[in-house]
Amino acid sequence: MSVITAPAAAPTERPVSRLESLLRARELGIALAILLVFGLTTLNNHAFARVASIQQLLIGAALIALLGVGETLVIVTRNVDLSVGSIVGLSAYIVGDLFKYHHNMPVVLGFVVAIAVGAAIGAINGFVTTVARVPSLVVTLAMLYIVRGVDGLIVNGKTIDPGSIPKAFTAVGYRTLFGIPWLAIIVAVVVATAGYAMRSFRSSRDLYGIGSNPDAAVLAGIPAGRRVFTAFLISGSLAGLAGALFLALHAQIDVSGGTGYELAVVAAVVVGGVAIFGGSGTVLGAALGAVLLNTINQALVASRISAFWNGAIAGGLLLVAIAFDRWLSLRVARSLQSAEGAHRDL
Amino acid sequence: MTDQRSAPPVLVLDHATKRFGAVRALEDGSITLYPGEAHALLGENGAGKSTLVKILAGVYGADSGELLIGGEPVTFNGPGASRAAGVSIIYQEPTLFPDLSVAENIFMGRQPLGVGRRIDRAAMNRAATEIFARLGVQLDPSRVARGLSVADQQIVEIAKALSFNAQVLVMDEPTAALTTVEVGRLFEVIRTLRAQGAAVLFITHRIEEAFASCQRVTIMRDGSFVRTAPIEEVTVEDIIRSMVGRDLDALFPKTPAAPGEVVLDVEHLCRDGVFYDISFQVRRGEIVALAGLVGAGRTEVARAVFGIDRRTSGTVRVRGEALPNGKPLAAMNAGVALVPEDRRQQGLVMEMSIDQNVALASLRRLRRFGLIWRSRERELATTWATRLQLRFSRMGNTVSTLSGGNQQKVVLGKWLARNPSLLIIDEPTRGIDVGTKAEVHRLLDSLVVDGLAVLMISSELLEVLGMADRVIVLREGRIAADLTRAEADEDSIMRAATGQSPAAAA
Amino acid sequence: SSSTTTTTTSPTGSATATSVKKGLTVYFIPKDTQNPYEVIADKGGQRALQELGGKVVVSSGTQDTAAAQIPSIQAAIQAHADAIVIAGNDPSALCPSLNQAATAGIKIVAFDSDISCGSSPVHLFINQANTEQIGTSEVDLLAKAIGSKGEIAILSAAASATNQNAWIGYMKQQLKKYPNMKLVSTVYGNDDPATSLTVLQGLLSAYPNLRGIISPTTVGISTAAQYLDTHKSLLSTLTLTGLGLPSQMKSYVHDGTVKQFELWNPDNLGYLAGYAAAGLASGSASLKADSKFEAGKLGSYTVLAPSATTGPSVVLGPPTVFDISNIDKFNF
Amino acid sequence: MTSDLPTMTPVTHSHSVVENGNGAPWRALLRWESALVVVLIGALVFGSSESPNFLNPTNFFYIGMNMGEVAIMALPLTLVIMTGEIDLSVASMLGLSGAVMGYLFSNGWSIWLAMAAALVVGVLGGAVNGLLVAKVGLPSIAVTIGTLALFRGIAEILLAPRTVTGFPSSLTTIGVVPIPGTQIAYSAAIFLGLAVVAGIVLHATPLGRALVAIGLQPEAAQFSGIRVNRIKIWLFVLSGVVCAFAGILLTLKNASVSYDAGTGLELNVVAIVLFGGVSIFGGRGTVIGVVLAVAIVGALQQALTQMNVQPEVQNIVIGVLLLISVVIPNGGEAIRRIRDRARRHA
Ligand SMILES: Nc1ncnc2c1ncn2[C@@H]1O[C@H](COP(=O)(O)OP(=O)(O)OP(=O)(O)O)[C@@H](O)[C@H]1O
Ligand SMILES: Nc1ncnc2c1ncn2[C@@H]1O[C@H](COP(=O)(O)OP(=O)(O)OP(=O)(O)O)[C@@H](O)[C@H]1O
Ligand SMILES: [Mg+2]
Ligand SMILES: [Mg+2]
Repeated sequence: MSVITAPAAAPTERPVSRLESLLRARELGIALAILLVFGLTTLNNHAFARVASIQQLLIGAALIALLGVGETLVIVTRNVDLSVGSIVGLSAYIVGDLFKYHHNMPVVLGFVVAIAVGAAIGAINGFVTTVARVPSLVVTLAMLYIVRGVDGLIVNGKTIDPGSIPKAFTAVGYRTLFGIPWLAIIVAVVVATAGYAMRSFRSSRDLYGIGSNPDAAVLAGIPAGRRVFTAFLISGSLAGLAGALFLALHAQIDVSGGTGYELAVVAAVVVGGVAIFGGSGTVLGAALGAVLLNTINQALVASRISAFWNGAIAGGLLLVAIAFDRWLSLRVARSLQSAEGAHRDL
Repeated sequence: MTDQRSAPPVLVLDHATKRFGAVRALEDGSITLYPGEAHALLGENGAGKSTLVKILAGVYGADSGELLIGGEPVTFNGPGASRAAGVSIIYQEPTLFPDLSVAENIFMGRQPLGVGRRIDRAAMNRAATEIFARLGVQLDPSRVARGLSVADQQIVEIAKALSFNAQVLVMDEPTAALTTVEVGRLFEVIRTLRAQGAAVLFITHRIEEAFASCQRVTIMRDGSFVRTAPIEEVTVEDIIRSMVGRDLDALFPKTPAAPGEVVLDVEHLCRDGVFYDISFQVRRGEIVALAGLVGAGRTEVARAVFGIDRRTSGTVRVRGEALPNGKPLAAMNAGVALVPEDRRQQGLVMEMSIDQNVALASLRRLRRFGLIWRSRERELATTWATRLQLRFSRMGNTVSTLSGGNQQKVVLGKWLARNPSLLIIDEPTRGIDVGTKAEVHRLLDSLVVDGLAVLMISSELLEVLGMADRVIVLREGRIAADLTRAEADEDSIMRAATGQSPAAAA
Repeated sequence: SSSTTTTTTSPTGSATATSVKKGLTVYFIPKDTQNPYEVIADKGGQRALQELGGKVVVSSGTQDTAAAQIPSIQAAIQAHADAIVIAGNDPSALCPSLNQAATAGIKIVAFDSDISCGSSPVHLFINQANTEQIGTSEVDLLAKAIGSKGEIAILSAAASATNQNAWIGYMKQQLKKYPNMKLVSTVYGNDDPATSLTVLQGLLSAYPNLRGIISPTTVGISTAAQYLDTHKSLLSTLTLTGLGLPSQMKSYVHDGTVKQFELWNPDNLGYLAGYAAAGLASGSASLKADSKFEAGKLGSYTVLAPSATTGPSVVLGPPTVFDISNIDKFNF
Repeated sequence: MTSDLPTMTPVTHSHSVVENGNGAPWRALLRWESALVVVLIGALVFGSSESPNFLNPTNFFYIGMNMGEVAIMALPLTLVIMTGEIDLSVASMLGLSGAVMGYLFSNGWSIWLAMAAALVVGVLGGAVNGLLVAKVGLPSIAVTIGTLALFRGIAEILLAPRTVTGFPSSLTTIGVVPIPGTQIAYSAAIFLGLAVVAGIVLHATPLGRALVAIGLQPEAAQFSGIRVNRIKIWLFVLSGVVCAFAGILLTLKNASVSYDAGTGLELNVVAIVLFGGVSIFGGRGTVIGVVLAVAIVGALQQALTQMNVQPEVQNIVIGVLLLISVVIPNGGEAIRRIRDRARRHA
């Protein structure tokens, strides 16, 4: 034979230690960062650790975390959904408007309508992206303009007042169960369900495959179009749900609902360790990313830092968080490689 | 077809054609596969082999022609349909998901399910381990595919194809990146599959592999079927003549070297964790080969010399001038050219046109008044396309439309256009047909005669022995031997590479 | 379009409504087209011009930025409008464009949020209420509710909002009269419910002993009210007041979450601005101090002399304090 | 293959190379830029038919004046996107530059020094982006979402809640008057000048070719001796300094500055670049396309405002145009694919 032969050594795989696999879970880094911010702020201001404050941390992060779930599904497939903020605004207003004129409408119907509105827009996003095979960033940026425009035409300067919205609906925004806000429970259920599904089902693993190597996904017979469409559909639906929760939480809605959420969600997802170019990341990470960013925001106010410093510090911390995560994953990658190297040198 | 078999053919492709715009990739694609046979498909680069494979795979629909499976005419509307019909494919280019685990790569879309239709990871990893055991390799099924060596990637591809238990298994150059032992094991697996009644279509540029593993051989030229014959009835020379349409001269046209002054002088080069204390020289008019096992660090030495990777210590001098650390541009300006190992990732910008790729390393030279002139770019590219006998339809087409061998020629042209004094060439003929291979060797030889210094990295021992004036053997990142052409033979290189004999390491 | 109508002056010295030209075109340029408060004001303006036989064109952008208002000013110039009524998103950034409008003969009126352009273009500011009065009355309202002592905070709109900052300035001045009340923090919710909620929650974490919050912006006060409404335990220690729309605050006043807050009638504000613009365009009103003009159902108004911070201005009237006794009487 | 051997001696007979004339000239008509020209003509015809003042020269001055800063920021962003990166901090850098200029000017610095300092801040801010992307290896979308918050935050610290005015009128007038004897706004002239430079650099110099190569395949670019990281760093610096320059222009045009000048413009700038046919994945696009996109958006906005069309509708129009801009070039391909599939099914 003309090819240089390797000695027929039978190297044994070094088992990956539990600590290592724990470290490899990027969620841990974010969880640590949350605890760090929380701890430092509490040292500064003991009130930060009160039950009420913690409830506020959860409520404040809930909507972005919820949107982060859908965004993760989309980003994992190497796409992005910038229309989520506008969907929140539109669906919240439509539901509010319905309640205004049909005050006795069942609360559940409010949620159904919101989700339907979101699903419809998500379907358009998914359809255009997959059928015309165009970059989703452009499609959803265009949708952002269009949906905001439509929202503006519908709202036309009006505000839905708190009095128009049934108490049974707003209760979802503030009630607690054993001290845990309903809002946080709803989002936690969505995160847990999505997290479980993303690990355990073939169709959701397809999403990772599509984002990891789109060409290979086609060759592997994955119905890439259908999967990406579904990801957008879910992202839109969750954004619709978030719209209903927005209305429940704030008990009022005008044209500004959800403005700027798109970048906040992408920031949370990226901080949460979801690779912006697809293929890897978890919904839990994204949700934790949202909690981290919200904790930072509230910690700044709670630390009695002048309001004018909030933006700069939040931006700086976001950069630090991204860099820290990168450093951590590099370290893990290196430890992985040296383990590998050891076995190759045998 | 001379075969008299009792069983009917499992797959027949008859007079398939495929055009891409004006490119006729396949003129007459015809092949017949019987159960229980291994069938070699041979042909030059660009002969249309991969196109034929992709028609079998359902990736492309044929423009005309007929495909029969089990005697029934079929049309595939996608890769899934082909697979459902019992055809399993190993593509020429790796199709792995870098972010997913090795096991998941193998079972993507068909992961074993447990309770509640959820994926049973343990079962999946077990199944993957079983396949690896059949192939006789050790690979952690739960590690991510990112960072796997080319060889390991190829192993995963093979494992994936095997996992289908298909009745037709098509392998497009599966051995290009494998070691002999791995190739041997693959042949054993093919034998087992045949015994189970599967048909295997095997594409390779190493003709001896066809003889080692196949019963019949089909030869293609210029997109057309040439002939099918039982392997016993043909010789290597027959095959080459059918492929190339003429006789080939001596395989390794080596002109005795007359080494001149030192061009490359590497001293105590070190990159922590990769290689240590590497010192050697390459002179004008000689070819120095870096040999060693896969993973010995040859590519890394080349990368560090060229400045892609930073070195930890040591010096690199080209014609007496020390090269700065980690600056490829400085190396290029000093007259160094690097034809990298992975042409699709590193050698070429796949979505750029042929002429722009040829010109990419020479843009500063093409400048007039600070601007690039398209006409000069075309001229340069045309010159080199002619000299390297490139097969293409239009200069403005992207290089991704070229066959593998022709892509390699574009990389060569891109670097030779700079008129370098030192050419570092990593795996010069990987995936290249015999005809082109001989041409590349001849080209290298003539360049060296004209005074070029060449540092060649090759995993093909025959190539090393045939072409090199000196052979430096690396083992685990250190120089294990520095052999002259006279000293170098299969035995001495292998001993040094594997560290079996202390004498060889001296 | 210079005025050819000679103004007949009534015995009181003010121009009569009959002296206003018919067929005037007035561009109303609100901060953005969706600001609920200004949508009401624009309607008032439309009514005024209807009464006067002219028409109103409402034009602005979707974002409350100066850049989004400039094309509307340009459109007014191109359409040869007679007057512009503008709520400035920025005190100065609009001046160059408004100057061009003034040069083209268009009269300029500012309302809600004033512009400050130095000597040109000259314009009339319709002040919803005396700026100082708003600042001081807010503090007084809160002081009465919390017994003039304890920590208080302000939840404002954007840090760059001119009117908010002017009011906050007077609030700080007025607080000097209450030595036991301490302003511990001013936070900015950017008139966005979500941001307002976040900074409010941070505020409550940072200052557990907070006794009062002033939110001189409709979005801020309703967000805070909703939070208090859903966290009733806070009500025993915390009082909320500020500027709010009665329609938004009605339910909170009824259930006791908010006792008192202030505002003026935005519809009247737009109505007055419409009359002022039409008057200026017809020459029946002027920028001279102490000159008077009629504003339909609102009666007669007197132009105030320029002060150090504002040019010629007219004050709509004192703000209305809303509480359980009167909240149901208002429909804006 | 023929048997004559390749040698080092130059071969002049280039006729053996098959060059078949498939490059039908009508293909050029299908290019995205050609479509943009058609849309531009359509916009102008539409504008003049709906509004008698539209073809008034003053209007062209207005369009130039209104689009100036966004258009100028679009140019470096085009180059950044060509390399496959993105800079979302452009509008914040514009705001920060204005804030620095205003802060220093109000503290007694000469206007020229204050403007120079603003440019220096642009260089520094761009360098922060560039180093984090190229040296630390963080994804640019994440980094620049971070600096979006950071730069705006610093501007807030410097200036909020003040508005600085009183800039010398000799300078501020250039923002609001045309170049004498013409109806061309200064900022429009600057934009066109910069566009010519950017076009030549991108399409006809080694550097431009390098940008394309980086955008298509960074590793291959590196192996060709292109200094990928260095080029990226300098591109971000360029983006920073040009945006700072736009910030100066905006400050002069407004004759005032507050910390939130230009908030939210980043998505407008991105939308224009994408509408101009630049691929978000890098490697594809032209400066001409971006110039045309600026002209179309400017003309349409002006026409719609003059017709007193609600601004919400304008948003919808921009969104729809953006969608069309990606769907049309891919539409033919999509139809071909669908037909192909139907044929294979048949
Ligand atoms: N997508 C495509 N577009 C245009 N031309 C193509 C395309 N795919 C293949 N070709 C052309 O078709 C011909 C056959 O290519 P193919 O890849 O089948 O060759 P091959 O026999 O597999 O060569 P190799 O041994 O180098 O892999 C080549 O000339 C190639 O340039
Ligand atoms: N520890 C490792 N983990 C992952 N990949 C590795 C490791 N070591 C080497 N590789 C990969 O294996 C391939 C070959 O390794 P290397 O370049 O060091 O050796 P080489 O002697 O040049 O081998 P060859 O050129 O035959 O592949 C490279 O692509 C390299 O990235
Ligand atoms: Mg091939
Ligand atoms: Mg190698």
